[in-house]
Amino acid sequence: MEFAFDENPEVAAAGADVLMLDIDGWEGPLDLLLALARTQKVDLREISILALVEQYLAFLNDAKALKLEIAADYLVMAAWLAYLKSGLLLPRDEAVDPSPEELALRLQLRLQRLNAMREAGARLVARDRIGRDVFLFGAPQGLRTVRKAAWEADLYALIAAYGAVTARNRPVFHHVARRPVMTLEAAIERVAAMLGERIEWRRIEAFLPGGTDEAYRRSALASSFVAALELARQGRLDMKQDGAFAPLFIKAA
Amino acid sequence: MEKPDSAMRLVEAALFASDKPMSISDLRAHLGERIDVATALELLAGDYAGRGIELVERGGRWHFQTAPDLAHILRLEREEPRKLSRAGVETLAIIAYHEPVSRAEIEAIRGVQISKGTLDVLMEAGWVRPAGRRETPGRPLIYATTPGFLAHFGLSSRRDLPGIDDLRAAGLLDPVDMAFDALELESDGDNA
Amino acid sequence: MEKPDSAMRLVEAALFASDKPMSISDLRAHLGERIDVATALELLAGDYAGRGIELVERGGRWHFQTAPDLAHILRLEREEPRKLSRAGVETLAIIAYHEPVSRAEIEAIRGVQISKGTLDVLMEAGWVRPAGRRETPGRPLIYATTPGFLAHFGLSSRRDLPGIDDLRAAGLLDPVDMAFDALELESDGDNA
Repeated sequence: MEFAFDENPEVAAAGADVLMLDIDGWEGPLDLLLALARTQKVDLREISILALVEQYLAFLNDAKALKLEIAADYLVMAAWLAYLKSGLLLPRDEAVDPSPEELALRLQLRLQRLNAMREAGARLVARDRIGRDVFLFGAPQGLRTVRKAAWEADLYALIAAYGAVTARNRPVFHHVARRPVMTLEAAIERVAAMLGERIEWRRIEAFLPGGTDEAYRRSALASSFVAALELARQGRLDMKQDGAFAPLFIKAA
Repeated sequence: MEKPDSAMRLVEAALFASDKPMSISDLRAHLGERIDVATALELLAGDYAGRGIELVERGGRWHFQTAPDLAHILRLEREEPRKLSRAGVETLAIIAYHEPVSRAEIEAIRGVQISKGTLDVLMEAGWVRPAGRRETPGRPLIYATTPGFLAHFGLSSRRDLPGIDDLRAAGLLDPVDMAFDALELESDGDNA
Repeated sequence: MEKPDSAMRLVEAALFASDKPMSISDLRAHLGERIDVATALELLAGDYAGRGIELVERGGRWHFQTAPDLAHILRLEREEPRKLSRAGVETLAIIAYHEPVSRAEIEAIRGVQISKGTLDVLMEAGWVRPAGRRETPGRPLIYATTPGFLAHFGLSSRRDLPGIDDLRAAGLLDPVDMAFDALELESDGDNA
């Protein structure tokens, strides 16, 4: 494909052969080389690398004559190009790798690529651009999505929460239920009265009150036993038991 | 759509691009004196009648705007379900059981302070409303539930709320892990 | 103008009201899933063809804009909305035609280092964005263009980039090494 070469402003200003000597006008040696290549007015694939090298070196020479400060990378490029030129002119040395032809071709490829992008950029910025060629609606009201929280809670959560609050903060009362017991005093009185003047042995259970309340019976048994011990201490009754856990007998002393 | 003539196209584009309404003389100054702006405006207004956007005139100035019946699409409200925090649920429950109740009373019942956001959320949800002031020193604001509260929770009246005895029977007054709960409550009270 | 159906009116109004281009899914999210957005867009684009404003698609997003042929009348001053330096233009072109591309790759094509600020300007304009890292040694950041780039330069997609097919066919988007190897192969083939 052919690329139409834009008139490079720097080159155009200085005419076809004489380049304006302004290093700052070029962004580095490659940029300058591309400008020089374009003065050959041929497809970049057809450019003469030798002519390009001549032009570049002549350009730097002129710049030097005008005592311009020349940036180091321009001089590095000049040295490299001088080397390339000598390689292209001298008989081919097979030992040298890469070959001067390869280097020249690579330079040419680089210039083609830079040129392609330069032209693509120019075509890009020349398109119908928003705010310059085409315009958007001047007064958009804007679309807004207002996110509103839809709060969720269910009745169970509500009731359970109230229960939790109530349980947490309700004053706590400790009720101790009254349990049926026979006090020691009652037991002493009862055992003493029932014992009377009996002189035959009787099991202690015979002294307990009737009724079906097991808890009360156990309490009465415990109290009556202690009462019996107390009455025995006072010498008012005698106790006997044949062995551990055997029935306990009492009688009046 | 019919093909508009060039005056119409220019007026259409100029009004569209302008960030403020334009009068006939604005348009003429912009587009040139030879353009029949008035006729173009009239034709355009006819073209756009009934569309999603309309060309309207206000006080001698013309502009495009979205059709008034579509105004609702400009501001779309989207509901996002969000779970009420535990502090929120408790506060709501206390208000429901004790209404009308002041903030200080809620805190006394809860045993934990409530953050400002908690009541705001309940009001935003439409479940709680300020219900006047208590005629006590400081005249604190008191809160009550709304009909929306009853509707949301499927209650026909507040009397439908289970009483303390019902709660006890349901085991909801059992002081399970009370210390742990209290800790949790305080921390989520901050986020309510 | 024919009377548009309600889907068309909604899409038309939404695109007018929106302050940025909208994709089909943006429109659907805003207008509801039941609206046939794609058909409405197609019909609207047809309605507006040839008018002073037109409906265009840029990178999957739609917006209304003034017709390009009216540019000379609408623009009051010919100044570019964002005056790009030559380096900026070239860098933008390289990113657009080669994306995704690393800074080193841009520098290799341009033959100079990218000065600080060149990429910043392009990113600030909303035309270029970092697009991850290349999984090569050093994991360099790579850059790509944005939907905003397509919209600004009036491109429906990157395939619309001026001359991109020709450039690709000519191998001018391939790295120098690759192009060189291809040439070597070609000449080897000739000799064989």
